Amino acid sequence: MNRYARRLFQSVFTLFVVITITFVLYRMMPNGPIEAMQQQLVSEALAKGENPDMSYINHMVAIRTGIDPNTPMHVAYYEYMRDIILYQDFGQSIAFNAPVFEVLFYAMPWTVLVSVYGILIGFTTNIILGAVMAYYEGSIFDTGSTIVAIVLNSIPYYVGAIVFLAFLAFQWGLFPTGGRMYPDSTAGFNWYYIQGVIHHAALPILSSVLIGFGGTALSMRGNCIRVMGSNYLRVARLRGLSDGRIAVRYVGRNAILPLYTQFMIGLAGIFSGSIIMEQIFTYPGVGWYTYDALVNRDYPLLMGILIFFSVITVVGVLIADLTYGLIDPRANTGEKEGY
Amino acid sequence: MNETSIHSTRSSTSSETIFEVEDITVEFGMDRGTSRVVDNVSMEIERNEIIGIVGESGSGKSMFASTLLDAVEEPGQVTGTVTYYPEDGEPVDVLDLDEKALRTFRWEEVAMVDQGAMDSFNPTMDIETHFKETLIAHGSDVDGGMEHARELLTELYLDPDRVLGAYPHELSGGMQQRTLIALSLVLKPDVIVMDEPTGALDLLMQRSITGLIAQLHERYGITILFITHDLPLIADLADRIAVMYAFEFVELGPAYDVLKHAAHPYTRALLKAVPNTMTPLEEMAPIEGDSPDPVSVPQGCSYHPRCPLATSKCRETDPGFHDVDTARTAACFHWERSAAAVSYTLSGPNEH
Amino acid sequence: MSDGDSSSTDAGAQAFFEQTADGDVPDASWKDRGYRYFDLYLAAPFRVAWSDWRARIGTTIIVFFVLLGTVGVRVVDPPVMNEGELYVPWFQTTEFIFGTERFGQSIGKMLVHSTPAILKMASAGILFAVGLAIAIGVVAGYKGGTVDYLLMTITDIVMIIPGLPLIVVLVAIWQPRDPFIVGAILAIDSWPSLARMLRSQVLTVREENYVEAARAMGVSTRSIVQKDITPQLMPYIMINAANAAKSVIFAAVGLYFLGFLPEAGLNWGVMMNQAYNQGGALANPMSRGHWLFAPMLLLVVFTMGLILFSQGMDRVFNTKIQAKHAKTVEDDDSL
Amino acid sequence: MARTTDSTDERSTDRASTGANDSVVSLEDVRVHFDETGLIDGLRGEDETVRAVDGVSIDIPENEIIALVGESGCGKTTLGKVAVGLQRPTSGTVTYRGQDIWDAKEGNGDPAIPYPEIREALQIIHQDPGSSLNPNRTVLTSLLVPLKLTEPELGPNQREQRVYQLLEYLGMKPSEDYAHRYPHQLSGGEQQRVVLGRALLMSPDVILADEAVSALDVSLRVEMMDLMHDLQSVFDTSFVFVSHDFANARYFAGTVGGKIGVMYLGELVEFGPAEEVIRDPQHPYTKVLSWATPTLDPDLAAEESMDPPVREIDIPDPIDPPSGCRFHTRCPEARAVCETTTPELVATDTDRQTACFRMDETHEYWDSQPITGGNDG
Repeated sequence: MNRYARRLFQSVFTLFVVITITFVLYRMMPNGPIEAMQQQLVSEALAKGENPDMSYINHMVAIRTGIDPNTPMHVAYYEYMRDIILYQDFGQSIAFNAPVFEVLFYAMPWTVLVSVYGILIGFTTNIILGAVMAYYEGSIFDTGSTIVAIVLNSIPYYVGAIVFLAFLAFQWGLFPTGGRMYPDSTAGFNWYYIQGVIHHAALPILSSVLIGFGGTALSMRGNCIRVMGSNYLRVARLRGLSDGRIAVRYVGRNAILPLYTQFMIGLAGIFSGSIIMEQIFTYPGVGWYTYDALVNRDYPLLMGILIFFSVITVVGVLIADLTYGLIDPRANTGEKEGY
Repeated sequence: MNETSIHSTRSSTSSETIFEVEDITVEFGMDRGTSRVVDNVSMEIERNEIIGIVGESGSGKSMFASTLLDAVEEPGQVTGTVTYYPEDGEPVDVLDLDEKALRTFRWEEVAMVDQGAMDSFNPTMDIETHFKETLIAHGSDVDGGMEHARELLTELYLDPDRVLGAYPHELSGGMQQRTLIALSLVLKPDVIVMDEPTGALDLLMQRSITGLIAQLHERYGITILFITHDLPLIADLADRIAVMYAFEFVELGPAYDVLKHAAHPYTRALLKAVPNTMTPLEEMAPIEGDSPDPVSVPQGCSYHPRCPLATSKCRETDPGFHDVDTARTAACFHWERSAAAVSYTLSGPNEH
Repeated sequence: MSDGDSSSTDAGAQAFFEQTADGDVPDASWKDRGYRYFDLYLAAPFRVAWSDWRARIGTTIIVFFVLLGTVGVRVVDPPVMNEGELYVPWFQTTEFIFGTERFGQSIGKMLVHSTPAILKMASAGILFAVGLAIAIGVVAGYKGGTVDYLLMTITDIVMIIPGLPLIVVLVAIWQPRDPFIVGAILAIDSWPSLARMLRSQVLTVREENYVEAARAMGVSTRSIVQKDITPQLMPYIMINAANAAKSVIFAAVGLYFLGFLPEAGLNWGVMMNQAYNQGGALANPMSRGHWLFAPMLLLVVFTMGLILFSQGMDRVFNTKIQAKHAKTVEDDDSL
Repeated sequence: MARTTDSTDERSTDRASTGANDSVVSLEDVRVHFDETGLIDGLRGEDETVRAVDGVSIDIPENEIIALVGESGCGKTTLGKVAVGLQRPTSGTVTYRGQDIWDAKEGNGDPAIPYPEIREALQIIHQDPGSSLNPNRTVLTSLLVPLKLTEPELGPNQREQRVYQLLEYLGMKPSEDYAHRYPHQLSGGEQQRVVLGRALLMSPDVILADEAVSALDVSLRVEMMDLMHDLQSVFDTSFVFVSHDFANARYFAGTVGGKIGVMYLGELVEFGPAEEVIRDPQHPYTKVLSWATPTLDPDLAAEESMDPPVREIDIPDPIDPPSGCRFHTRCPEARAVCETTTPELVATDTDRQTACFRMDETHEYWDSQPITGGNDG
């Protein structure tokens, strides 16, 4: 119970810190967004030959950003926290002229779709590959796979994405070059729509699979070899257990366990990666909005995205932590390294 | 050469052989040469005896034990024959068993408890599942088997409910060791091979476990092969003692005789060098010299560089076994003179 | 520690050495001694690392890129417009092995002159991430208690905060152009895992018997940290330095490629960005793709070098920490 | 309640010593409690304090050998580390030739003996020789460390000479070859010799030998202990020899007329000359340890019972040690009074002390009800 309470507390605290960081970056940084806008307005006024009127400028800033620079910092901080926590109010997106929460909320399922499938497929293939490599340890297959894994591990996912997009989409036209569904499809439970979704998501998912590909397989291989050399495996064989049981209940479980938390953290990595990925594939998920927000200096949206990704990561790590105790009996005794 | 076979050491006609080991050699290929960790060893193990195998670490005793279950791991190469004589039925050539037969043979006929008890259980599985999966794997009656397991645990001074429901890491070393002994007995095997089963434990726990082993031996009539570097540990446990030096046996015989009137100079030196509570302190002395390397065992008698009795004959010829009496044999040309050359006392004159 | 206050029992030791100090053993020369230290601290670890093919290839690749970024830029002229035909494909002519881009500039030359920025970012990232990790990890591990708790809480939080979005936010606010600063910002999420690792290593090593023995002998804490603890941490630091460099380069190229980072001078990411935005390389992979693929190829080779290096080091030091002295140790596992 | 030594007159009876005043190191009512309570445990009011050592007083005289014996977790190693100043006691004092070690370290008052000198005088040898040597250093560099500290005026070549001489004395020939080896290139016995040599180069007054021979093969132990004895006579060193093995303790302490102290759950339960403690154990726990030590002689072994003379095989949790006499949960002789009252360590002979009511023929113990049961794990 201790562990759970501690982890829960830590997660909440982390989110609190993240929100605070966004506030600090947003409001208090020298040359931060607010100050930059103020300066811009001042120079605009000066350029027009007018005497800059600070109260007018602050008013303008307040209109554009929803933030009144005259509010004392601690009050502003309190209001910022309150709005986010109580009302899920991340402010108003400047570029889209809509509440940030709404923009992100509608984009979220697409990002989740791509990321979750990406990591599920990636992890499964990696683990199987790693286990097979370990089984044939020292063979040509093992050496070959090791080299392939290292090469794949060296390819940044966006490089993979670019190559896929260039050839599979642009050159050969096997996949769409952007978007997330057929433009002429109607949303709903119909095959054409679903087909479109799958067709559009295929390349982003394939590229997500590349994130951390190879590395996991090598870890799995190492873990398997370690377990296979353990004394309890020798005893299990002496006890006459079937190969199947040894493979699943002994090697499999004990080798996958250490990768479990890595999986959850990997999930967070894939979500983050969607910033670049969705941009390349023009796939309008949460990550895709990042670039627009950046170009348009849409700070409320940018901060919202950071908070959004943090929530996902924190929840992922928390789930990993809490469920780890269920699958590894040793986790509950003594404070082990969570990750 | 008055060489005789070690086979002639059967102490009485009434006993019958359960294991017959002939010319077993275990080799490992290494970069700097072939490492022969068991060197052409033969012996017979009798039904229902406790035989202690004593030797320094790295003398090949664990490897020898593994051959009885054909459990020498790659890249070890085993040659020779190991024949197992079941209570009823045809003799079994252990090294020739196919995978399926070997799977049945292990644990049903011969079980093994080795030194790494702390690492003998799957860390992510509770103890009960270990027992159950073993029973299921051998097609035994699970309910009856678990009942037997509970009895065994109770006899080993463990609380069955607590132990069965626990995960390995929740048990202390001594508890894991005892649980492993219970697990090895759950299929009622005829033979148990115990390789340093008390190695990492406290003295009190060691001694308690050897006591428990003796009790289990009596109750279930199991043949026990007890392997250790700690000679005193088996002094009152074993019926017979085999002493191993440099990858082969140098002396074999009834425990009492081997301890009281050791024939091989190495056994005598070992008895002198082992710290214990009864030997007069001034009688204890270390063995001079170092144990040989498995890649380059000395020519002739492997003990000759350290032996006070060594002659040119010892340096050139492997002594082979010499009968000391009907039940005992020693691999030494000069065993008759060993008592005079290496003296030892097991307990002080003013004892009890 | 003067002779005067030595306790009476020192006499025994003195007597011992006087009694045995008769034989004249030839003096080991300073040269010998120097060689021995060189052997211990530089040659032996290097020899060990060199024994692994991964580390060998990785080191070669890294050295190649370092030379490319330092010597290469002096040897190879900067690219100029119209030095060749437009869009010469790669591997077609000997003059333009990597082809040319839309203004006829040599992509090969562009690649060479893109490398220094990458190296600067990578080294800044390493310096920042590893420096911070060492400071936090070692202090937390050695001090323990509340300091440890606080530092590790911070580390955990930073570890959980998603790196890329945070980097994007920071970049958006600061608009950094100096490659060193970019490198440092991009490494902002690379230090926590190393800090944690170093902390647990310090905790382990601190409890090692030989460290306790050194404390018992009254060896100073500084000397213990320097001679007993740090050598054990070096492999971790080196492995993580390579990993930090890898993630910084990954992020930098990706962000420059998509235009998240303000353009400042040439680097692989900027080249990709130009190829993508101005050259339409993505839509015409056969005719113009080389402009985009050439920097990608270098990126992949360089990261592969870093990964091979870190994996090689990992293998060498984790599995054979014992076999420090490669020359005299038999190769007992030929894996 | 744990045994306390609040009055000074009690101390005279319950401290384990030869009675002489020439002790190098003195421990006075030393307690070491490890606080394993986590933050949340603390909030929930759970106390997880391990009482590793609980109220032990002991004197280590010049040139003496004291063996501390007991099961794992009985606090013998912790007590040893307190004695050589590597573990700070939670309460109680440790003095080196009259100077409080921890006062000297922290510069409290004006230490009569400076801390570096104390530090030099107290050394340690660990159980596992493999981890006692820095794997990155050769034998030579490891052995130069103490020489640089103790003999700063020596030139580098002279120091090396000394290392070679020492290695030769330790039986590691050719010494120049051994000097340039790394720890993993040595056998366990050789590693332990280097460790012993390193400790001796400090010319210490007390060496804590923590299970120093337990990791070695049985047949090598006597040799190692003989070497330690030889060096003791050369260097005039006292040894605190920590072991779980009665036979080793007997050989190490007994051959040179040393003492054995038996520890149980943080307390010293018996103390006396090695041979006497072995031959005639007084405390029931010592008798148990004596039983547990296998006898080599089959004639004597045959007389012994195979059943352990304890009511419980497993040692109780040191976090929550039993009340009264801590051994009462396992003691075959335990009676009702043992559950509530703690026996003091009292002199039973000229130089022997035992903490058991059975030593006192008039104690209420004899009228108390015997405790039975247990032995169920």
